[in-house]
Formats: sequence, C-alpha cells, structure tokens
Amino acid sequence: MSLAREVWLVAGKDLRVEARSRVTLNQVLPFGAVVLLLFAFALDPDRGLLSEVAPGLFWVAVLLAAVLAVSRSFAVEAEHGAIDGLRLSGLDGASVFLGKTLAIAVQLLLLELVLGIGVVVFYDTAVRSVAVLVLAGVAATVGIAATGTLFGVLAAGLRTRETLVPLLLLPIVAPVMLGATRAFEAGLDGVPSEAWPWVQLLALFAVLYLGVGVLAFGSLLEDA
Amino acid sequence: MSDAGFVVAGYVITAVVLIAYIGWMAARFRRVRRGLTEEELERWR
Amino acid sequence: MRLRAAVCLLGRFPALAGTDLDVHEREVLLLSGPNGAGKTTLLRLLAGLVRLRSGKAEVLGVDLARDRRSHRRRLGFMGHDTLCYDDLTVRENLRFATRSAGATAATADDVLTRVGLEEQADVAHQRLSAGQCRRLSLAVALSRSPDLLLLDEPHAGLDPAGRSMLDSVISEAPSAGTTVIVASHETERVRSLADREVRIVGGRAERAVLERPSVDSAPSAEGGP
Amino acid sequence: MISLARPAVNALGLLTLVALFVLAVLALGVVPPDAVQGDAQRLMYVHVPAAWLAYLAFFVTAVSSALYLWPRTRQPGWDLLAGSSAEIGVIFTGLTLVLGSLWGRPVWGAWWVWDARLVTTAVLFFLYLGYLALRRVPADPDVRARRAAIAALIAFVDVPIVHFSVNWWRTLHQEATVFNPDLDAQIEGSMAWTLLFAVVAFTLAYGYLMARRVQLARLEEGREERELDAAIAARVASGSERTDLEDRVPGEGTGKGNIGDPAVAGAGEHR
Repeated sequence: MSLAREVWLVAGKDLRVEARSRVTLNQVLPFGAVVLLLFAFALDPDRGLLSEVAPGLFWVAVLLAAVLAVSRSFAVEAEHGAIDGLRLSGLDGASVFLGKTLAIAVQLLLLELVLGIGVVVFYDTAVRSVAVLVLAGVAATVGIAATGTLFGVLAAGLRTRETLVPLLLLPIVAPVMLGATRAFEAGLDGVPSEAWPWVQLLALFAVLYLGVGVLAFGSLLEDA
Repeated sequence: MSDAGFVVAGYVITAVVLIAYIGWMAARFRRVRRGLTEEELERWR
Repeated sequence: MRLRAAVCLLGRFPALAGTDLDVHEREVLLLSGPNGAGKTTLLRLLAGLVRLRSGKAEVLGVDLARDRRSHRRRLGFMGHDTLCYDDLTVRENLRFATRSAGATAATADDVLTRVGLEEQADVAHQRLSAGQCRRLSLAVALSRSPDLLLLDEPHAGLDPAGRSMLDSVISEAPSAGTTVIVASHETERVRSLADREVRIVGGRAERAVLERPSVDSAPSAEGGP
Repeated sequence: MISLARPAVNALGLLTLVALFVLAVLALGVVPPDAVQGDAQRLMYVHVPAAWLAYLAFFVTAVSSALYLWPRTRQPGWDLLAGSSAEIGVIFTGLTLVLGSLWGRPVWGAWWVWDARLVTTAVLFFLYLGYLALRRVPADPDVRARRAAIAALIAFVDVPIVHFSVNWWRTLHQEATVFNPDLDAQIEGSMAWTLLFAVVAFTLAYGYLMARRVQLARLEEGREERELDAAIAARVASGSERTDLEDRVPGEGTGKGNIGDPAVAGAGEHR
C-alpha cells in the first residue's frame, strides 16, 4: 500500500472517531473560547488593548487546545489496547505519524477558524490580509501537530502522560508561538509584507519536525 | 543594595549551588554503596 | 519457530525467565499454566509486542531480537482486549484492521459472517457485550488470513455457540496452513483440539505434557521450523 | 566511554577547587572594576562561564544521545553520559539566569529584560527540565534510554530555531537590547585574561561534576541490574521448585503456590 493511502487510512480513522465522539467540538473548542474570554476579563476589556494583543492571546488559546487534542488523540489509542492493534497492523511508523498529525492539524484548523472569527468579532481587530493569516495559520498548525504527535507517542505508555506532554511540548513550540503571533500581528492590523519572514520560519519548523517524526516515530511507537 | 552586594550575592549563590549539588551526589553515593559487597566496592575504587 | 532462554521484562518484572519452546509448523499448541506464569507475555513476545531482553526468539523465520515488525502482517493476535476503537462500529473497526494490513474490505465482511457478528456489523464497539467483544477480537485476528494465530484465553466470556464456532476455527486452521498457539485455562476443552500441550510455570516452559502424533507435524518432537 | 579512575577524579576535584578559588581572588580582588559598570561587572566572571558551561553540557547531551541512537555505537554508557550532562546543564542554566538577574538589576535597573539571549536561555532551561522529567519516569532501561535519546535530539534541534527567532524578534523591535551584555572587542587585557581563566575553571568544574555524576549513575544502574538479575534468578528457581512438588496434572487449582509469592502475585497477566 502506498504511503499516501496509509496516511489517509490513519487520518480518516482518527477523524471518524472524532466525528463520532465530538470531543473537540464539545469540549476542546469551548475550552479555547473560555480561555479567550478569561483573557478579556484579565486584561480589562478595554477594546484598544485587546485588539492589540489579540494575536498572542489567540495563539496561546490554540496552543492550550492543542495540548488537549494531542492527549485525546493518544487516549483513544490507549483504550482497549488499540495502540497494540496499530502496531500489529504492520502500518509503517511514518504513515501512522503523518496520519495522526494530519488528523490533529485538521481539527486544530477548524478550531482556529471558529476562534479566529470570535477574536475578530469580539476583540474588534482589523483584518488586512487573509492570505497571510491562512498561510501562517496552516504552517504553525502543522508544526504544532507534528511536535504534539511526537511527544504524544513518546509519553503514550506512561502514567504521567497528561502532565508530561505539556511540559515537553510548550517549550519546544515557543518559536511557533512567537512566529505565528508576529505573522498574525502583521496580517491583522499591521503591514502584511512584514509577515513573510515569520511564515518562512513557521514553514521551516513544520518541515523540520515532520522530518524528525517520520524518522523517529516508528521506533517510539514500538516502545509505547 | 550596593553593586558590591549584588556581586557578593552572585558569588555566594554560585558556591552554594556547587556545594549543594556535590553534597546531593554524595548522599546518593552513600545510599547506593550500602547495597554493595566489599568486592564490588573494591572494583569500583 | 523457536525460543531459547528467552527473558522478557514487564516494566521491572521478569515475566519470562529463560523460556525454551519449539513450535512445529501447522500444529495446534496449548499453553497451560497458572495465572501469572507468563503465558500472555509469551504470546505478546511472539507477536513482537514486547522486547526480548536476552535469549533468542525466532518466529516465522524472523529473529525477534533484530526485527519485531516484519512478521506482523502474517500474524493473527487475539488478546484480552479487542484492539478496537470505542466510537467506531464493528464493521469500521474490522475494515480499518484489514485495510491497514493490506487486505481488502471484502475480507472484513467474510470474517464478520464467520464469527457470527453480521447482525452487529453497524453497532458501535462501545455497545457490544463481553462475548461479542471476544468474537470481534477473533475476527480481527482472522481478518488477515494469518500463518500464525495467537489466542489468549479465547473461550473466556463466549456463549456455547461461540465456543463451538471457536473450536471449529481452531481445528480447521492447520489444514489452511495456519499454526495455532492457544493459551487457556480451559485445558480439557482445548486438549481435545491440540496436537501438543506445554505447561508454562514461573516464566518458563516445562516439558510437553501431551504429545499426540500428528499427520502434519514432523515426527521428531524437538525439531520444527 | 569516558570513565576515570578514582584518584584521577579526586585530583581533578582538587584542581577545580584551586582554580575556582584563584578565580574568586582574581575576579573580586585583582581585576580593576569596569569603567562604566563599576563593581557590578565582576559578575561577568561567573555569569559568562556558567552560560558557556550550560551550552557545553547540552551539546554533550546531544552528541551522546546521537551516539546512543546510532546502532554501531550503542552502549548504555552514552545514555548515562547524556542524562548526567543534561542534569548539570539544567543546574548551570538556572545559575546563569539567576546570575544574569543579579547583574541586570544594578546595571539595567531591572531583574529581567526581554533580551534575545535571556529568552533563549530561559526556553532552554524548560526544554531540558522536561527532558529530565521524562528520564525520571520508571521504565525498562533500554526503552527509557532510547526514548530519552530521541527527546534530547528533538530538543537540541529546537535550540538554534529558538535562538534565531527570538533574536529576530528583538532586533525587529529594537527596544530592549540597548544594554548588551556582550563582550566588547576592546575589552581591557586583564579582564579578558580573567574571563578566559574563568571559562577554563568552569570547564574543569564541569569535568569533575560529570565524572562524579556518571560514576553515580553507573553505580545506580549496576544496582538496578543486580536487582533484575536476582528477580530473574528467583523466577527461574520458583519455576523448577514448583514442578518438583507438583504432580503433573494441570488444572484450575494449581495457582495456589504462586499466590504467596510476591513477585508472581504482583505480575498480573497484563502489561
């Protein structure tokens, strides 16, 4: 079976599980919205200030939601020994990695879309370039999903995985956080052309960790 | 605090960290060594 | 296949401590022994799911110390869990298993009929009863027409109809070219199907308790592939 | 594999002690205070070498992790080296941050400034704190070593990206980096020599700490191995004893002998 078909098989399985259980829709998305709401309380909903810091708040909310999405992705595998089924299936480690990354990325992108509309409406921010937002959003999300999947499998068999994953993941994605925030600042209420170096950085990060995952995931899955 | 105060604090902290780390290792050494036979201790030395 | 002085750890506990075992091609082997003897770990070792700490293990011509993966597509494994996803239906779970192993979705439907789950095909996994879960487990194991079938306590939780279905699966397997290893406490039942019985005690295989001259297996007791 | 005899380690320890003492005398007494920063600048002689040592330690962690992962050089020793070095690295990263704060307060007027180098160092601290947390999770030694080695490489790949992006961020928004703790090229002669000596002294300290830490790790691992071997031997013994006692009719009631045996009772059938 070709790599693309294997990737799609795994991603399709994860997305179907998600479509049935609706955990992202019913729990992770409201969680992200609550985070944004709390930021507004904490910062005193003085409109000028909120729209200024909106990109940073948005990405912090996305990052926290990503931690939940990753742990959900591997909680599903932990039930009924499904991860053993995955190992026994004979699927290539790289396909499982790319498939799970793709599924997490798709969920996060949908979540970002909803949260993004919320930010624009409730934080009253201008939108100067949709292209910048989309490109930066996709590149950042793929990077977060790839590192998240890597650390998810790294901690999959461990009892402390709920606390270990955020501790490992959040420092690693610090550059993504920084790059995505700067790119969004430029795309929302700044000079869109200033975003390109940051988009490149995000793309570099995504490609790098996709590569690491393709190489290392199989071996980590064996010991999960 | 004067400038000298900050400097002294910095050097004292450095010394304390080094000593504490070495002390912590020594405590662990003692704990491990309790389980060793004479022969193994000799080999380690 | 052949095991020599195999040692496996579960965390820091030596579940298998110096196990020697030979299995002949196309035989039905019963593994008996008390709880905690290491039967499950032995099956998981053969499936490549646990790491070999020391010793030698060769399964379907693959050295498990070097490669725990390449024999998996020729393997059917029925463990305590179904290895399935709660939110997917029986058919979806089975199709995912067959397609990921490179077989077609049609195989999945055949197997479903064989284990008697065709009525439950569109029921979500989380709604299955314990016995139906066992049937699904067996279906997943059979779905890739394995050369080696590993069954861990397969009879537990099955109703009489399910048990006789399982018995016929086991007894028909050798003629289809499949080797079967069954770990079971239902020794009387499985003995009538098995060519040989090996007792596992304290993480080691004791000598064979039951030897039945079989048409298919090699005449020498300790030979084999 | 790096492993020193005990007298050599002790000699190294003594040498380190002398070097650090001489450094303290030089830095606090002999070298003149900085023209601009005054006495506060004396913190440079511990802050800069501590930072150097932290980076050196993480570099050693990355190299030994790679050596562990590469099949031809795979040895448990590399894993111990990686773990020990990361631990020392985290301690010195923490020290670097504290010393930097102490230096920054009198010179910049703030405990913390969002300078590129500071942020990078702080992220580094948390990256390797996570790595150490992962190492502390109990597991099969081989599994743990492989997992830790991959995590170390994942973290190490991130270091240049973090540095680059933070640097970029702070230069695009030129506000905070007016006070640069960088060494000027025109640094006065005695200062430069003292700093060089400080780096050598701290590197000696790293060597000594590593030698001790690796020894400790080796001993602890040795003890774990012995416990495992004992457990395996006990398991083998319990097995042969049982078959002698038992008549060979297997059945449901034979589990009795195992129930009292803590090793077996704790095992269960699952992983």
